[in-house]
Amino acid sequence: MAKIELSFYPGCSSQKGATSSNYLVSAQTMCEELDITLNEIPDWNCCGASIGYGGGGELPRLTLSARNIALSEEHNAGQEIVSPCAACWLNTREAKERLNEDEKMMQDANTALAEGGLRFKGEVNVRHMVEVLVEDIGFDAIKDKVKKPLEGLKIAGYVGCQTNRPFGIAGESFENPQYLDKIVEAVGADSIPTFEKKVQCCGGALAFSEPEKSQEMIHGIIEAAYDNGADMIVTPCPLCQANVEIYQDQINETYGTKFDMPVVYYSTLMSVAFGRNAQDAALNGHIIKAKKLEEIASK
Amino acid sequence: MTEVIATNETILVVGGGISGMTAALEAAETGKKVVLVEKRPYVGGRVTQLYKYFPKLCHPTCGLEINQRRAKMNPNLTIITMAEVTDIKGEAGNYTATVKIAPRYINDNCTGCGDCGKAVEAEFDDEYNYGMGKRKGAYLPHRMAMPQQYVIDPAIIGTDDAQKAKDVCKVNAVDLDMQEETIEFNAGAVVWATGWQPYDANKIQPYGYDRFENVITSVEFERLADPTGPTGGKILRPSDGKEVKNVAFIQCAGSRDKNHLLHCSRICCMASLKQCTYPADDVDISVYYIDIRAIDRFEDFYQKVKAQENVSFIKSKVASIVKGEDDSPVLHGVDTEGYNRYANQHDLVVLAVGMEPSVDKESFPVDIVINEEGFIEPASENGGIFAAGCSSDALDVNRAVQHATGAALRAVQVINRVAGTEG
Amino acid sequence: MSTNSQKYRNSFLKEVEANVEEGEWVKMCMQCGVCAGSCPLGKHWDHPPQEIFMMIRAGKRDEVLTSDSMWMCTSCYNCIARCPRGLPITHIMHGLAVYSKRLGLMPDNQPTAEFGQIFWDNLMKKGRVNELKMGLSMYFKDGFSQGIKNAMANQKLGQNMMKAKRMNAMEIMGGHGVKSPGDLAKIIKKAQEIEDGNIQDFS
Amino acid sequence: MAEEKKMAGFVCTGCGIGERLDAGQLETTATRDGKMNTCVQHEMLCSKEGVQVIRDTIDNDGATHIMIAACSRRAKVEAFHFPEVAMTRANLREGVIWVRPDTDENKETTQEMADDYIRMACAEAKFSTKPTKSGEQELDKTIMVVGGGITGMTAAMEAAAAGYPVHLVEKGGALGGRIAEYYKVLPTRSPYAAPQESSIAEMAAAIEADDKIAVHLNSTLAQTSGAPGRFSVDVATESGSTSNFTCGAIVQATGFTPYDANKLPEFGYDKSADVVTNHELEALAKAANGGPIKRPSDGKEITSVAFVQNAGQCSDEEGKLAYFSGVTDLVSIKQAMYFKELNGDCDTTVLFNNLRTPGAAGEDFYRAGQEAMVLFSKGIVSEVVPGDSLTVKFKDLILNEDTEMDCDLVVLAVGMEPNSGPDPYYATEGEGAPEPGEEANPNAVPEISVDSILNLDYRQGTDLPQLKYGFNDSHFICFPYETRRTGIYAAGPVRRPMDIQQARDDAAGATMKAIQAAENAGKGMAAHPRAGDLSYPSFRKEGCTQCKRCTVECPFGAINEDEKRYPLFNEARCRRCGTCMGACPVRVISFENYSIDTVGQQIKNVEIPEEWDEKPRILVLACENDAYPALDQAAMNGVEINPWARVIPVRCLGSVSLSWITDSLNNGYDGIVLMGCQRGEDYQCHFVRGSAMANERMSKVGDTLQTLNLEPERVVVHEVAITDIERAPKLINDMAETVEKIGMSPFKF
Repeated sequence: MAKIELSFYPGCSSQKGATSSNYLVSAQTMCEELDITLNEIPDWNCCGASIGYGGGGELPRLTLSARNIALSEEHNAGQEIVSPCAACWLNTREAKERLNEDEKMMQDANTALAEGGLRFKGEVNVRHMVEVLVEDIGFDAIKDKVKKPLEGLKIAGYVGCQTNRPFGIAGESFENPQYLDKIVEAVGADSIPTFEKKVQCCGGALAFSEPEKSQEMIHGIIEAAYDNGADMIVTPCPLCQANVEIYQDQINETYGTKFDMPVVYYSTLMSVAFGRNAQDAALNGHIIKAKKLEEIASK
Repeated sequence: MTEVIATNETILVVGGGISGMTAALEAAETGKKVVLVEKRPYVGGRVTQLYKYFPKLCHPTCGLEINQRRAKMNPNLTIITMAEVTDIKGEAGNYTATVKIAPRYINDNCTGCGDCGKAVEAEFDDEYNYGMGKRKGAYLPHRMAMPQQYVIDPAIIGTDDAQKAKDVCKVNAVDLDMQEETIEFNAGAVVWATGWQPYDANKIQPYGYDRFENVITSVEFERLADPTGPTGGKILRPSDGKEVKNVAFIQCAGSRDKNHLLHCSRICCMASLKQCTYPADDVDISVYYIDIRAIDRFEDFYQKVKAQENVSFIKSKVASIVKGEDDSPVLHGVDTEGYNRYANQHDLVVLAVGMEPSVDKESFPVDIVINEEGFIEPASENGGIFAAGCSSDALDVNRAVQHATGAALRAVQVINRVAGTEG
Repeated sequence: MSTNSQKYRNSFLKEVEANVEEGEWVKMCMQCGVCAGSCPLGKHWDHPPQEIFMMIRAGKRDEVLTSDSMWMCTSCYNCIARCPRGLPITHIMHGLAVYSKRLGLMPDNQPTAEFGQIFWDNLMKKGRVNELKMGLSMYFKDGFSQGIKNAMANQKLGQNMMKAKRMNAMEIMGGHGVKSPGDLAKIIKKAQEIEDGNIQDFS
Repeated sequence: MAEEKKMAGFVCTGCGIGERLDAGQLETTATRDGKMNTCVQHEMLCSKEGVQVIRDTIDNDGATHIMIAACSRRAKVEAFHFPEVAMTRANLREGVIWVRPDTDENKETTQEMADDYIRMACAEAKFSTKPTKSGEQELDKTIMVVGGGITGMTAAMEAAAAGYPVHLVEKGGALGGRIAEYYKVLPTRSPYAAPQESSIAEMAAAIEADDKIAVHLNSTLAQTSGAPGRFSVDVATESGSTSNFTCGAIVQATGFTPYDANKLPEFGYDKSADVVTNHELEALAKAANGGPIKRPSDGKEITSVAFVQNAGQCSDEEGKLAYFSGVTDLVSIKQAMYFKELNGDCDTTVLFNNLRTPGAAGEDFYRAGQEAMVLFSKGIVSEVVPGDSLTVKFKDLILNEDTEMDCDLVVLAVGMEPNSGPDPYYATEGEGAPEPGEEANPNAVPEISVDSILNLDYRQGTDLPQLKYGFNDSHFICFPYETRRTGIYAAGPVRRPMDIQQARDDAAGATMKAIQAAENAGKGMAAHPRAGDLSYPSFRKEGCTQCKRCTVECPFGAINEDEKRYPLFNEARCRRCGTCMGACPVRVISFENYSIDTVGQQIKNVEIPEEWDEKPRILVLACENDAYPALDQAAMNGVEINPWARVIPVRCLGSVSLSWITDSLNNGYDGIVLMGCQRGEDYQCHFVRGSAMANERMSKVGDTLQTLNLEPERVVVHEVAITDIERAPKLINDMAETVEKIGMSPFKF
């Protein structure tokens, strides 16, 4: 396998002590195993996420991402930008495309960036971590790396929104993307292709501002996972992971359910399947413990 | 070896559907020599797979019978089936066409008696019925197929089955050694009438054609309604064979959509209105539409269907389909006339799929002007090559025939110039 | 109130084109309603996107700009993925929301609008989001006593997160950030100025 | 001059015929009963060798009449192609062995069936002659085009480009028609984004420069007589002078008239000068001369326009057009774009219900309109209130509210009404026809009497028959140019509402048909659907009673009456359906290969067993276009048909002579089944009225049955479609059951 070197944009939530810090740990483990080198973009800033618009409008928001791209183009020249976070990837890629399409907007963004001595060229590719896995590594190569197949695990692949739309991964459909199922199969577990909520929105940032509305949707996602006999849910998105995992207590209170459904990252699965321990897979970072994974990891 | 006698006063018609047949027959009946090249093993094209025509609700095979009789009677017309034009060189009045002919493994001795079909055991998905139902490895594509000759599926060549077909044939019509051949001949003008194909419904992901058995396409629905179709004309659900009591039509499935076909396919509104008349009166029908494009006298038909008590119209592009109870599709969306949200369950959903021109810009055998939507433009740069029917635009049968008749004239003009009869 | 002279005229549409993100797409809607049907929070919209587009064309400026609907967008991008005319509906909704906020027409106490501002202010402080502070700001946005209530209600969640090391009480002291938040602020301030300067006056 | 008849029979034993039937006996039947001079068997008659046997018999032995007993006449047509002789076919495969079970107990009746079909085909051959040209034919390659608008101009240019001379007759003083009044036209090439200049002036110049095209301006047709290949046309000019020319075929492209908006008081057309029709807007735009379009009332520059779609169209209200005029939504988009071009900052709102902009061009142009900031609102307009500013009241269907808007100008998108002549069948089949049960009113005339356009001197009226709403469209989906006047083809909006591009394509199509009609008239060949047929109707003058039924019943108005009031067949107008033959009460009309005798003798030559044999005979007369192919397909499916049935294909049920029915009954047939195509509004009869005529005639069969003291259920008429593969055999089998119930005919001698 060819060594892959990428300009890495981890995003705020993956920082130490933040909601998806466990994602970063497992992603790094996974990359080690797959011989992917991640060169963090120096001094990166927040992408504005999906809610930044409410305070920042259009150009300031795009400029945030333009700054990250400019930094990457300057310091990690020649390397594609990769982010494990759906919102980070989407905002960065969107900014790149929007600014390239709109000359005036590009000029304005660069006028702003000039205040910090930066210049956006917008030539670099912006990719999601999963794209690298699917397009550059491939399912077969992932399969080959598996030391501890996750046999007997039934895992619902929850893709969510922003990893999937509007850009999508590797030509997959917006309505029925299958790459998570394929990863699940590659690591030796059973996928659930009939999981009908795989692209259902979890509420995203509105889980904070409109908790009832969002939790109604999250309830549906978890319920569908149970209905399909899932042992756990796997997702590629930090916000999806958090929203679907951490509100289960509150949802149980509201709906009288007894949800206790682990929600892990694909990188968690791969780290365990590649033979790494629970710590490297950051299994300790889950509120609802993925016990079956812990068992396999400890074998 | 297939022999074709053709000169630069011959008109080459590519495609033997209703447009190609029309162009070929109109020219031949005006005394011109015509060679018609058809990809399928039979002429007639897609209309042979339709149950009825709108707005008369008459049967396409009725006109097909007339056209086939015209073709059989006319010595000016040569038809080559299972053939594709791979190259065209030259200029108006002097073209050389290269035609690749696939082996039928059955020669002209065939009397259509059907013995080989009975002898062969292997079965295949029946393309005439869009894969619903099976046909034998030696088969007559459909009952009115012209030429009335069987075809042997290449997949059985080299098997015992093929030998059985050969052994049973009393008239020595089975030729298992038949090879693909490539021939060249001259033509003065070319009428391009390769028609259309139903837009690939698998690509319309929100509707789950690839995931839900009870979501079918409009062309498949024609076969279901046809007494000669796979269900004997009963409208049954693919999932469980139950009689359909509640059917939905989704308009613009793949049309008027930048994710699919940018153009309006013109025919789908009328086709769905027509299909509203297929089920019995006690079947509930919902038509989900953006605009009902009933042109000219078709308005009468629209009003007639609107007056049917079992039909309702919902101004809405359906957002998505999910699987409901009993494998019944549930349609989600918003009726935009007044903002009414719905989640409607139906026994069967019919996608009114769009018309995609069967004109492959990439592999087109000669340099002509093809527009963004894939239709051939009426450009003077095209020389002696003229589009007819749905190669030129999304057209209903009547308009396609009208257009093809005009295309025949343009070809005749070239031929007459060549023949020097214009002076 | 819109008068007859504004109804079904281009005045408001032109305003939207000039001042709203991706507003020039509004005229391209063909009222199929696929966006309205695709939105996960659809039932909570008083006016779904396609209807808002029609209202803009009908000149219903006040009704649109005082609406709560645009704030229902979760940025799921379903509408964009499905729109047959390729309208960037998510962005238009964001744009309309921000524009109504800019004009002060936004409904009071709109939670998502408030959260958006809190999020932005939070990220602008150090260039990266401080989740803890942001969460607290969100709890306390409606005053101290409501904040305590909210915090209590989410206490268990917070404890769980701390246990899982996905929330860090120390963040309150500072937390992550870019090296020079001032430089970033200068950049963004400039961007804001440019954006403000582009706004045309239609009042 | 009657040639010596030399009759040769051929019996194929292939496809199982030899196994299932006693071919030797068939041969004997052909020679002994069928009076064939020779008869041979062949194991595969359609093979090269088999065909050669027939060819040799014709070439070497001088056979003039041949009888081929093999498969259906619909099969192996190319192989059995012997135009130099009279040929008949006995259908032993689809007609006998495929519809009868292969069991010993059925062997006898199956053989009887086959023997009968041999006898029938021999009799038919004996009474047929090889069709030849009558000598009436003339080749006149000139095409007359009536109407000098875009459609007619296109037709003229297309015909000339194909090498055919043209007479172009225009009522007005200049070529160009309505388009000459238009500011711009719809785009004709992808990406269909903006209105474009029309090419009408260049076309007019090209026509004037073309020496193949003679233009007659200020001219109308005083009389058109003759037939394809020999039309004679008297042209009258405004000044009163007349001239005459001949032509081979005619294209009628007389266009349309905009709907009269005065009939729409709710939209204030009669009250405000600022409410205009879409046609008037063209003039306003043209008059603006590149500057802003101004208001008619006060000359103010227009800043806002509302387009009211479907004004007076798509309506079931009295006086409004029931149909949609095809192009009026596109036209409004085009005109809204005029304002964007000429009036700068002008608001344009299109109030529509269903926006009908079909096809690739339509959808492209709709998007282009939106790009140009034309506003579209799904709304139904109820009223336009005049005033300094016009108020348009409407229901916004999306916002679900009754609302209104103000604007400077309202454009009513009114529809197109065809410029047709009077419908020859207005009072009998058309819109003035009586309801079922009502007495026909022979004096009914169209409410709005219009001038004739063609002034045909035809027995059945002066102009093209109309389909609906005054349009001269064809009723056939597969055959859009099949009008009921051979050699005369309508094109453009007189045929169907359409836009310019469609009209131009339509002009090309109609011209193609006209050229074809002229060419084939010259060869004596029939037009569609019996294209190429050389047979033609002739009649025995001495037997004719001048009852005029043939001239009245001909669906194509082909038959005139001569000075002595005998029928004048006008062969080139005839479509060879035989309806005249079926109509003739004295049986004097016949075709060479299709006559009272060719069918009558088949009926007579069926062996009718004695009553006590308990073998009934059922005569089936099946339309060769639909019912007969349905039976063929039933045979392919192995559907059983009763062994008592004897099927005779007929050209059209309209050609069925009552004498065949009476003769059959007198000869002892036990039942008769007639199978024709659907009649009525959505008729599927390929000869338009044939099936309906037959039905009318057969309603009188009851009298005959009564006279003979026979049960009425012995004769039935059915509408059969080509898809009635199960039903058609069942109808025959039902008759067998009926006969079993009511007993055998007493008329067996």
